[in-house]
This record gives sequence, structure tokens and C-alpha cells, in this order.
Amino acid sequence: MGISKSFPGVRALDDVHIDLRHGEVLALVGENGAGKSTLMKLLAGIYQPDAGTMELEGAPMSPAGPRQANELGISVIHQEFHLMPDLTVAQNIFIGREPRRASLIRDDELERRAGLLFERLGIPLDPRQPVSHLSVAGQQMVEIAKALSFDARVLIMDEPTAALTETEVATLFRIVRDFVSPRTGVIYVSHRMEEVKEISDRITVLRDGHYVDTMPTAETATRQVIAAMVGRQLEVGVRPDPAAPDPAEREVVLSVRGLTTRKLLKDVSFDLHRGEILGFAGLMGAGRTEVARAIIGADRSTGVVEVKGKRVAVRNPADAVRNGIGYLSEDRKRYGLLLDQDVVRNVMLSSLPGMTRAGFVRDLDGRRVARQMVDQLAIRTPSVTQTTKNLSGGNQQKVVLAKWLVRDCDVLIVDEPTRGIDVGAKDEIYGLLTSLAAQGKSIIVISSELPEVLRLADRIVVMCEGRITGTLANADATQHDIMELATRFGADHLITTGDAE
Amino acid sequence: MTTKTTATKRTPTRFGNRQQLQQILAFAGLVVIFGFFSFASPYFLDWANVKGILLATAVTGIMALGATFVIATGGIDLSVGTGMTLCSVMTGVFLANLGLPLVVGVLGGLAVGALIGLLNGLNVSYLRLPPFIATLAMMMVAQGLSLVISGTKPIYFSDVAGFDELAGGELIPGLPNAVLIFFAAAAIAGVVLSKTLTGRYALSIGSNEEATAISGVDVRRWKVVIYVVAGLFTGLAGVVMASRLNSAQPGLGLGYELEAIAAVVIGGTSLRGGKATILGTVIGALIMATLTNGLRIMSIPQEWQKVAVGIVIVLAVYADILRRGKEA
Amino acid sequence: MTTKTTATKRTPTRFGNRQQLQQILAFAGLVVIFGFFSFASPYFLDWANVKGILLATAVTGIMALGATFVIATGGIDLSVGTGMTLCSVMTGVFLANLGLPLVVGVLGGLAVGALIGLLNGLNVSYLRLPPFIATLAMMMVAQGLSLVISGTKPIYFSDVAGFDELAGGELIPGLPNAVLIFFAAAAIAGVVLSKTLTGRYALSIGSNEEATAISGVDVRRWKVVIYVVAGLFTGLAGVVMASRLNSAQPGLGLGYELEAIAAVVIGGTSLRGGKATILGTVIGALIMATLTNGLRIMSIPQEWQKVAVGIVIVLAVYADILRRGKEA
Amino acid sequence: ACGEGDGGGEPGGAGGEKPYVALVSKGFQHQFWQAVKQGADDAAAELDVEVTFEGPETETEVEKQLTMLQTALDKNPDAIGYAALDSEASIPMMTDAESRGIPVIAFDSGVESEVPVTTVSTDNLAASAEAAKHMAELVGSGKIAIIGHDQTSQTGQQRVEGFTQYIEENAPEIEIVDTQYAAGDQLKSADAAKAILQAHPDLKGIYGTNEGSAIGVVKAVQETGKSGKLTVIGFDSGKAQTDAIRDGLMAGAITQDPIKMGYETVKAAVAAINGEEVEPVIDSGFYWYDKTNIDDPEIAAVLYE
Ligand SMILES: Nc1ncnc2c1ncn2[C@@H]1O[C@H](COP(=O)(O)OP(=O)(O)OP(=O)(O)O)[C@@H](O)[C@H]1O
Ligand SMILES: Nc1ncnc2c1ncn2[C@@H]1O[C@H](COP(=O)(O)OP(=O)(O)OP(=O)(O)O)[C@@H](O)[C@H]1O
Ligand SMILES: [Mg+2]
Ligand SMILES: [Mg+2]
Repeated sequence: MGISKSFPGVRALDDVHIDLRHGEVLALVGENGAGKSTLMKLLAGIYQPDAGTMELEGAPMSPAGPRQANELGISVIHQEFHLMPDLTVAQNIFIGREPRRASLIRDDELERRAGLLFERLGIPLDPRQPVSHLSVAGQQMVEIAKALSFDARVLIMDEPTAALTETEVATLFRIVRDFVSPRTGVIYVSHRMEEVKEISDRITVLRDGHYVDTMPTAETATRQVIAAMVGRQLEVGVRPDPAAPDPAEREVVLSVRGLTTRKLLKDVSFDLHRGEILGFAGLMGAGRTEVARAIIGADRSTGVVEVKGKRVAVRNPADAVRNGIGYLSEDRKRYGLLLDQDVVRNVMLSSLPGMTRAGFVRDLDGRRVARQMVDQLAIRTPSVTQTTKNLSGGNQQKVVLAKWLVRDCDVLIVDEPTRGIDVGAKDEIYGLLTSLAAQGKSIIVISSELPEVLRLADRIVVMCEGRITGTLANADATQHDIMELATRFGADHLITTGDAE
Repeated sequence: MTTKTTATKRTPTRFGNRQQLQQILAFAGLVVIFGFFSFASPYFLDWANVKGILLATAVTGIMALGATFVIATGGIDLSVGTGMTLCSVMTGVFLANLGLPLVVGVLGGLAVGALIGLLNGLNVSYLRLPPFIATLAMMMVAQGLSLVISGTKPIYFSDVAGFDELAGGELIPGLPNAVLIFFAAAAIAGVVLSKTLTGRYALSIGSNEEATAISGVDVRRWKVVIYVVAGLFTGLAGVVMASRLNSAQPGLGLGYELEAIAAVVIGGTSLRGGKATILGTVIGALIMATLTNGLRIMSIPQEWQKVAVGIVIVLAVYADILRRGKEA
Repeated sequence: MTTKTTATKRTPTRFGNRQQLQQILAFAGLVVIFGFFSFASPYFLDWANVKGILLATAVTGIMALGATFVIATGGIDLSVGTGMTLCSVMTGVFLANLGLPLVVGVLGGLAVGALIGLLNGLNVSYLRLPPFIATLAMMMVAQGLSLVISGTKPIYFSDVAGFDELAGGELIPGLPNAVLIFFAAAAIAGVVLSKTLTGRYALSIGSNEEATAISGVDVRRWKVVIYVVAGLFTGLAGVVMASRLNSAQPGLGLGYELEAIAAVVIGGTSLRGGKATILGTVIGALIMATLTNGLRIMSIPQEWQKVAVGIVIVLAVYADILRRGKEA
Repeated sequence: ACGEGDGGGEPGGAGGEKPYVALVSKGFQHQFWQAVKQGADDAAAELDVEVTFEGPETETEVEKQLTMLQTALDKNPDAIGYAALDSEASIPMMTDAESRGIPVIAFDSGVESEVPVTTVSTDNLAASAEAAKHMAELVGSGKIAIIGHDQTSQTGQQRVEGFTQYIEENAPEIEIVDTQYAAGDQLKSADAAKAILQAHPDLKGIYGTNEGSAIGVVKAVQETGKSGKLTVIGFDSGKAQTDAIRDGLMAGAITQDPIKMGYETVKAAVAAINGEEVEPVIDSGFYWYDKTNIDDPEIAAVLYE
């Protein structure tokens, strides 16, 4: 009898079973909305199953809450961050476990412990920094450190690498390998098949809330895993032949000159042509997101932005959109979604003024467009009036993307556009972006996944420490070249893996 | 493109229907309270008394409509009470002191409300003051100005022909205009909240201000618009109040803001923003007025009335939470 | 292991230091206001007058301390004003009517405060009522009960030897005990907020309630604890108020809640929760009292005082925002 | 109260030359208190002294008033006029005033202290008994009700108490069926009066204990269409009330003489500053007025718009 769990209108899990062996890393894969996170939340005691049982080392287990799960030795990195932005990094990690003397919290001890933990894990974070000052990647690192601060037997990681670049992923894998011992095990949820291949021993596949299969990693081809996930054979696309004539020879749509911010950016200049997809690569904190935010006026900057040869003053994102520049943020929870509103309202948000008649919003249009998007992007939701908070992570990401597709900007800046999106859908999105470019839109793709950048971009801008260190045409670019440019400033690696010494 | 759309077939009820159902059910608390008092006092259900309740709801109700918009953004408006007073006083200045035509005076009163909203909005948007502080300051300034402008004396409209008819007359026989104005204002507010950019952006800002801004909405400008809309309702409340009393009372108004906000919150609008319904606000305002009236009709001693109102509010809102919890 | 950490390199000051700096700078507004009035009126800087300001700060200040905890969680406490009254009245019942020993009566007053907090906390935590509603209801219930219990008449402590010394005496010559109690309470509140689980979890809940719960903190239980702590300060305010007036005035209290909350917010604590400082609250309370006093000393007409206070609050808070904006 | 001590007796005040009298009243935005202020200002002009006047928002704010009194003392006035919201709470400050050598004149209601040199006030118990007397005469028998303006202040209580006592003792065939309080807010008083009318359709009279309450009652009677069927008796004056009396909506009202109260207070203060004897009690008086005598010069002089 497997585990089942339903939400109003959705049967998220139906008779699902998994088993994790001592000393192994079990990968859990499936399309967006397949039920992976729901299953992990059952193990973490956040939800209670409708039916079915769980066992830990032979003993029945039914954690009533997160704390009880921790006490049983289950530690979870959730897909959505659960951080308190106003507290410091150290305070976040040890929330609920504060060391005290005479009932007064010893913050010095707290920071010391956090410092030790970071040193052990090789994470370069300041324990005293408020979490609100961290980038998404930094926040992800805090979550990882927090999960590893428990003395856990089972470590559950729900898409921990979605926001990380390859260097940090390497750090993470070293941490995972260190963790695995004959008395422990790891459940690893990811959409990145290369990572799954690299780290896991076995792979369990879910589809549509059902258990499909479990296969030994070494003996299974990625193609087979994907087929099990989507229930049919899927051709993983390759980059289509570059459009002719070369987009780089068409007219410049967006020109950025000498973009500089007080915090990080130094003299960033580049051109974006009509119909071009320009990739931005770099390590965590290289400043790619900052470039985007500066262009759309979300942060203060100096420098010149020209749209179609005309200099424009962009003081806020509204100005940017008015000038035809849209920006999809890497942080969907903070900058992307109206979590407590439905899919329709989220999809309409950027385009509302265009969906009015005599000053009144035409909700029927909005609903029609939303349905169209749900179909086009295969957003898994019981209806377009579902609250986005209740969607799975990947489907939320699709909703944000849909919002910008509806807006139809000439220049679209997408920052980690496929964060948390499954392989099948990813390819659909790649196809979509490519066809947008073919229609004459210009797109900037910021991504920490080099394959993604290489798959999409005509040219690739590489950044390091707030500066552009090189621009490569896709044909000439290799992962190696890019990494070299991304680490141009020598030993200043943000994260160095233990064996790098 | 993939064609997996298991999604749509899993929708048992259409959302539209459910929301309507919810709002109809929200009447439940009010109906129970009504039922109880009808049972407890033979006089309660008289049309005269019901009319009295409606009339007592009108002014605070109109203020609450405006406050709903601000609260939808996650803000709060403490200036509705004394702001309303300032609008009454200015209406008095326009009509009784300057002798301007009726229409001009009334529009003037509304304009003063809009101006109050404009200042609130600018302070919140461009000076980035917390709404609590901006509107608290406005509450004090409006109170002071009401007294200064009126010379701390009431301004009487006795010589302004027809002004008292504005609220006191009965275009629909049996129903005072004040009540009619309240319902009309509620209808307009409902449309504005759910069907115009102002309302939509108010809810979006309340739901996630940063995401709304990144989506290309000029949040600062729209916030100003939203506060101006709220101010217009404050102005309307001021005019109705002045007409009902046939005078502008400069000392009145303090404390009304809490009543108005309470009506909004009892109606199910969240102070965190993002969720707001006008029907809820109307019901919230009616619940407050009905409670006060019913307890008075039952001749409950004043001190016990407070206790009873407090307890009933807890019960009513808790019942509402239970009901919504079940549906979600 | 690498030691080059870009992240640390970008944090020039230690968080602790910066926060201290910020709080010291927060005095600036107060200092400017003080400077202005000293210049404007020869009587302002008299120790007698400064003492008067401190005394006027004490009761609202103590209430504001309690409110800071609730506001830190992202809640609001409207019951501090009339709750304080109920505590006064009950202290009166214990001491003047029942003739209990002084210590018992005072502890009894605090206990009533804790009980008010407990009920607020239970309503917010377990009935999931919005804090605005739960404490609004409590505000009414406490007001009603104060009147009922006292028979709407003040209770005098004339026969309770030494009770008026509690607030009015001067342990430190020249400094009324009420002020001493306020400062002591502020010191305790500061430690509780920054060094105990209660304070830490209050800030954590205010910062992200769901995440705090998922991190294994029993949010519901801690919320009750936080409201009880707030209630204790309400109780203390009630006792000090009673001692200062040497009587329990059942009609008092309404409106104090807004002043207390205003002090908290002027002090830089965010109504959204997660950010709170006790020093800020103390400064906020002092700013309010100093303004009122200074304008009176300057014999500004009362109606203009309101206007001036409103404008100065806007300026003070805006200056604070500018200052913080620069640092960030 | 004598002028010895440091600085207290010296000519202080903002101007430095004119004697300065600080008045701390029970309120300031009500018409009644504005009329007191006017009387005080008249006296100030006549006697060439400087006067300031302030009071809390409502008559429950005992602590606010004490803070005002404290500030007033700190301004080092030559005399203080004080209308105590609570007759006992200010005792320590009275002592303080005495030690600083600042004479205190109590007005409107007294203070439980030897310090005030005199008390200028209306006898609220007697005044409301007068209102009751007229109510009894006009109604004869049956049910009546009261809309009070404040449940806890001394004045608020006495205006109800004096009325109720008189009815109980002198008009046994009249029954007071309900007393509700509405903070002197016209709108809320109107709502309260309507609820009472609803519950007691055979009500024959309502008494409103201050200007706001009385106007609220008139409003309620108008809105329920019971004009003429009900005897309304008010307190204080103001244009709305005098209009209602002229129009026959209100049978009559008690007026105090607030202008005289303010005038006498300042006059007594000046006398005290100059070390003259003052009477220990100065009655500022009250009058019944109705349609018949509203335009008598004696009455017209004490009514305020
Ligand atoms: N709280 C909730 N209320 C309603 N539906 C929910 C809720 N949580 C999840 N669901 C639904 O359950 C299904 C499974 O969601 P889940 O988050 O487990 O997917 P997932 O496999 O983790 O997907 P992803 O790869 O996108 O993260 C989805 O259809 C989702 O919409
Ligand atoms: N909202 C923020 N507040 C403070 N600091 C921030 C914020 N967002 C980013 N940063 C910091 O600014 C630096 C630049 O980050 P940015 O996001 O531009 O880099 P990136 O190249 O996009 O890399 P990634 O997104 O992978 O971190 C980082 O060190 C980050 O910690
Ligand atoms: Mg998931
Ligand atoms: Mg980034």
C-alpha cells in the first residue's frame, strides 16, 4: 500500500513508494508537478499522508511536524526557501536551537558554530550578515548549511542546485559525498540529468503522482530516464543552425554603454541585435543579475542605455517596460509571483493596461490568454483560477514566464528562465525562446547552466566581478573558454572546492 | 507542444461560482446577529429601526469603502476620521461662508478629500513613509486645520437651501438618500476594485509590491492614485456627514478611523494586503451598526454593550475563518 | 579551504556595530527637536520641565515597550490603552477595595495584564484571528469591564499608604520613580527582545512566520508567550498610571493605543514585523512627548499644535528614512 | 497663596511684563469651552493680563490634563486656572503650585484641596434638577430617557444624577426607562436616541446632557418623524440648539454661563495675584431657557452660537 496525498482538485500522490538504502544517493525525478516535493514534505512531516505508511530503519514513522522529523534524523532542503530575511545567517541556521546561558541567547557562540560549519562545508558566507542581503544563490547555500547542521541520517535535497552555478554545484557534491556513510542516505530531487547521473546510485521516477520505476544509475541511459518521466520518447534538442544572416549583423536594438553601479558593476558595455539571443555567463555574484536590474531601472546606476539608437532614461521598471524591455527575475518568489493570487491575475499583471476597454479590465480576455498559456507551456494546474502558491515550483516558474510572453516585449531579459523546470518543458521553452528570436525579438539569457547558454545563445557575454571579461560567438565558445573568462581575476574564486588546494 | 492537460478536468467547481457562494455565506454572521436581535426584541425588525441601522452605517461605511483600497495595498489609513471632518468643514466654507452653488460646494468637499489622499499618497510613495505614519500625521493635521478653519465653531448650513436634503431626503420613499449614496458608492467601489487598473494594482501591490514593480507597473504613481481614490470616499463621507447634521462639526471625527478599519477587517479584508472585497466591507460595517443598535434596543447597560460587542466580533470573525478554512 | 570570501569582503562593518551606530544616530531627530525648543523657550530646558517630559513619556512609553513585541511579530495590539485601564482598576480593587498588601496588589495588576495578553495570544494563535480583530475586541471588552468593575467611578488609593510613592516618589532625588520604572522596563525589554527566545522568535515570526514554523519553532505557543509579555507591560503601565493619579480612572485609556503604536513606529520598528528596537521605541515615545510639551511651552494655540505635531512627525520619520537609506 | 519664593512671584509669562494666567480646562473644542475661553479673553483684555487656554480632547483624559497642568506650572505663570477632571488626582500638583507660590483658581468643578483660593462653578446637580423639574411639568407622567455625554466624568455623572434624583423624589409617575451614553457625538447620540425610541414607542421625553447629546436627540426625533410628540430637553446652547428651541423641536434647555465662568476665573486670578481677598465660592449660575425667554437680554447674553 503506497502513499497517497490529495489537495482540492489535485491528486498529488497516488499509491507511491520509494525506498532509500543505507549509504546511497537516491535520485527522485519527474516532470513539474509530478509530486516530488509533496512526497518530500510528507517525509519531512509538513503534510500528513491521506493513506499509506512510512518506515525508518524498519520502524514505522509518522512525523507530526518538521521538528519531529528532525529529531528522527531527517533533514530537508526544501525547494522553496524557508528563511527569515531580517535575521542573520547564523540566526537562521540555528533557529529553534539557540545556545543559551541563564536563558540568554549567546549570539557569539551561535556565530562561532555557524563559522565552523561554513568552514567544514567550504561555504564563504558571513554568519553575521542579514539574509535579506544575500542573492538567491547565497540563500540556497544557507539552506544547505542549515540542513547539514543537523545530525541527520537521511538528507533530503529538493532541487538544491536550481540556483547554483557549476562551481557551487561541485562544492555541493563534495558535501554530499562526505555526508554519505554506511549509516546515512540521501534523496536527491533534480531536473538536471547530468547531475543525477553524476551523484546518484539509483533513480526513482514519478509521473503524474504515480510511481513509475526505480533504476540503477550506472546501467540506465539518460534517454531512458526521460522516457520514463514523460511517458514517451523525447528528442532532446540541439541548437538549431544559426539563423542567417547572422543576427550580429542586424541593427542594434539595445545598446548599453559604461553601466556602473556603486556596489559591483564596472563599465559594462554591450550591444543586443534584433533577433539575437545574447547569453550571459559567469560565476555566482559575477553581476549578471545586477546588469539586468540596472538596465530596467530597479537599481541605481550610471551609464547610457539606448533603445533602437535612442537614448532612454529608465528610472524604474515601468519605464523599461514602456520602452519595450521586460525582465524575468531569478527570484520568482520575491520578484516574480503574486503568490496569493491566481494564475489569471499573474499572467495578466504586466499586460493589464492592454486588456482594458473603456477603463474596465476584460477578465474574459485574461482568462482566455491564461488558458492559452497553460496549454502552450503545459502548466500543470487544476484550473487557471488556482492560487499560484499551490502550484509546484516548476509550474510557478512557467507562470512567470507566461506573464512575459503575454507582454510581448521587444527585448526580453530572462534570468535563470528554466530554474526548476523539467527536462521536457525546458526544451519546449528553448524552442519558444528561439522562435521568439526568429520573429525578431531580442533576448538576453542569463543562466548559471552553461549548457543552457550554449544551447540558446548566438553570442555569449562572460562576466567576472562586475566586469565583462569577454564576448564569444557561440561557434567558437567551449565550456572551458567560458570558465576561463569567468575566473579571469585569478584566485578570486567565490567558492573553491576542498580538493582545489 | 505537449498536450498533457489533465489539469482542466480536475476542476470540480468554477471559481467564479465559489467566490459568489463565499460572499453570500459571508452574510451568515450578519444574518445570525439579525436573527438573534429580532428574536430578542419585538421592535428590532421594524422598518424604522432597520432604516436607522442603515443610516447609522452610511457615514462610517463610506469611509470604510475608501479605507478598503488602502488596506488592499497593505497600507492603513488613519486619516479617514478627521479627514472626513476637514471635508465637512471645507464644504461648510464653500457653501455657507462663501455661498458657492450647491454642486460646486459638494464637488469642493470631494476635492478636499482627494487632496488629503494625494498628500497621503505622495508621502507614502515618494517620501517612502510607512502608511501608518503618513496617515497618522495627516490625521493630526486635518484635525488641527478643521479647528483653525472653522474657528472651532460649527458651521451651519441653515441658509443653504436643499443641502440637508442631500442626505436626509428620500429619493426612494422610505429610504434616506444617505443610505442610497452609501449603496451607490459601494457599487462604484466594487467595480473600481475588481474591474479597473486602480483596484487591480492595489491588490497586486498588496500581494507583492516588488513583483508588481518588476512587472512594469509604476507602483509609486499608482499608489498615489489609490490614496486619491480613498480620499474621494473620505470627501464623500464628509459631505454626507455635513448634510446629515446640517452643520460641519469641527470637533468630531477622531475615533471614526478605527471603526472604519474595523468594518473593513471584519469584512474579511486582510491588513497584510492583497485580499479585499467591497461586499465584505459593507457587511462588516452593517455588523458593527447592527450590534450597537440591537444592544441599545435591548437596553443593555452601556458598559456591558462594549463587552458584548467585543465578544460578538470575536465570534463573528472566528465563524468566518472556520467557514473559509473548510472551503480552502 | 579557501579563505578569500567575496561575500565577507563586501560587508565593511560588523552588523552589530552598524546597528548600534544606527540607533545612536536615531537620537538625531530627538536632539534637533530638543535643540529647537531650548532655543525657542527659556523654560524648556528647566529640569522641572525635562522631568515633566520624562514623566509624560513614562506611561505611554511602558505601553509602547509591550506593543513593540507584538509589532515585531507583524501583529498589532489595540488593547494596550483600555487594557492598561483595566489593570489600574483591578489594582484599585485589590488594594483599595479588598485591602490586600501593596506587593500583592501590584503583582495582581501585572497578572491582570498578563491575562489580557494571554487571551489576546490565544485568540490570535489558536482561533487564528487577525491581531487587529483580536485586540480590537479586547480593547472593547477591557473598556467595558473597567466600567463595570469600578461602577463607572474612580477608585481612590488615598487610604493605601505608600501607593502614590510608587510612581511619584523619588528614589533618586529629582527623578520621579515613574521615570525610573520606565527606564528599567526599557532595559528589561531590550534584553528580552535581543537576548531571549521570546524576543528572537518574535522577530523571526515577524520576518517569516511560515519558515519559522517549518524550522521547528512552535509558533502558536510562542505567540501566546509574546502576547503575555506585552500584557505584562500593559499591566505595569496600569499600575504606574494608577499610582501617578493615586486613583484608577475607568474612563481613561482609549486613544493611548494609537500613541503607543505611533511611538513604536516612529522609533523605526516596522509594522510588517521582523524589525524592532527597544531604543527606537524609547526615542519614539520621547519625541512624541517632547513635541507636545515644547509646543505647549511655546504657548502655540492648541489647534495649531496638532498641525505642527503632524508635520514634525513626517519630517522626523523622513529624516530617519533618508539616513537609513544612505547607510544601506 | 502668597508671592514669596524664587521667581514664582516675579512677573513671569511669555511677555515678561503683563501678568500671565494659564488656564487648564476640561476641553477646548466644544462650544462650551470655547465660550469659557471667550469670557477669559474678555477679562484678559479688560484687566490687561495675558491668558492661555487649553484642555484635553475628551473629559476622560485625566492624565493628559495633569501633564498639561504640569507644563503650565513649568511656564511659571502668575496664576493658574484649573477645571479638574478628577477632583483628587491633581492634589500633589496643587501642593506643587502652592510651594511655587502660584495661586490656583478652580473653575467648573472643584478640587479636593485647600490650595485653590476660590472655585468658580455651576452647580451641575442643581442645574440638572432644574431640567428635571421642567421635564416633569411638561410630561406629567409616563416614560422618559436620558442621553448622557460622559459616563465617567464628574460633570457627566452629575448631570444625570441630579436629573434622576429629582424625578425619583418629585415625580413618581414618571419612569426613566433607559440611560445611554454617546460621548457627546451628535451622530452617535442620534443613533442611540433612535434605538431607545424604537424600544419604547410610547416614550414621552428625552433629556440630552450636553450640546452634542441634545442636538443628537433632536436629530433622532426629526428622523423618526416624532417631532412634536416628544418633549426634548437639552443642556448648554449653540446655534443648533437655539434653533431647535425656536422651531419647537426642543422644549427648552439649561444653560450655564460659560462666558461669565471664564471671566470670573480670570478676574479672581488677577485679584489673587494682587493679593486681594476673593470669595471662596463664586457661582457662575445657570438658567432655564425656552421659546418664551430665549430673546430676553439676560438670557441672550449667556447663550453662545
Ligand atoms: N498546497 C497545495 N495545494 C494544492 N495543490 C498543491 C499543493 N501543493 C502541491 N499541489 C499540487 O500537487 C501537485 C504536485 O506538486 P509538487 O510540488 O509535489 O510537484 P513537484 O514534483 O515537486 O514539481 P516541480 O518539479 O515543479 O517542483 C501539483 O499539481 C501541485 O499543483
Ligand atoms: N537584493 C540584494 N541585496 C544585497 N545584495 C545583493 C542583492 N542581490 C544580489 N546581491 C549581491 O550582489 C552580488 C552580485 O550578484 P548578482 O546577483 O548580480 O550576480 P549574478 O552574476 O547574477 O550571480 P547569481 O545570481 O548566481 O548570484 C552578489 O554578491 C550578491 O550577494
Ligand atoms: Mg517541487
Ligand atoms: Mg543572478
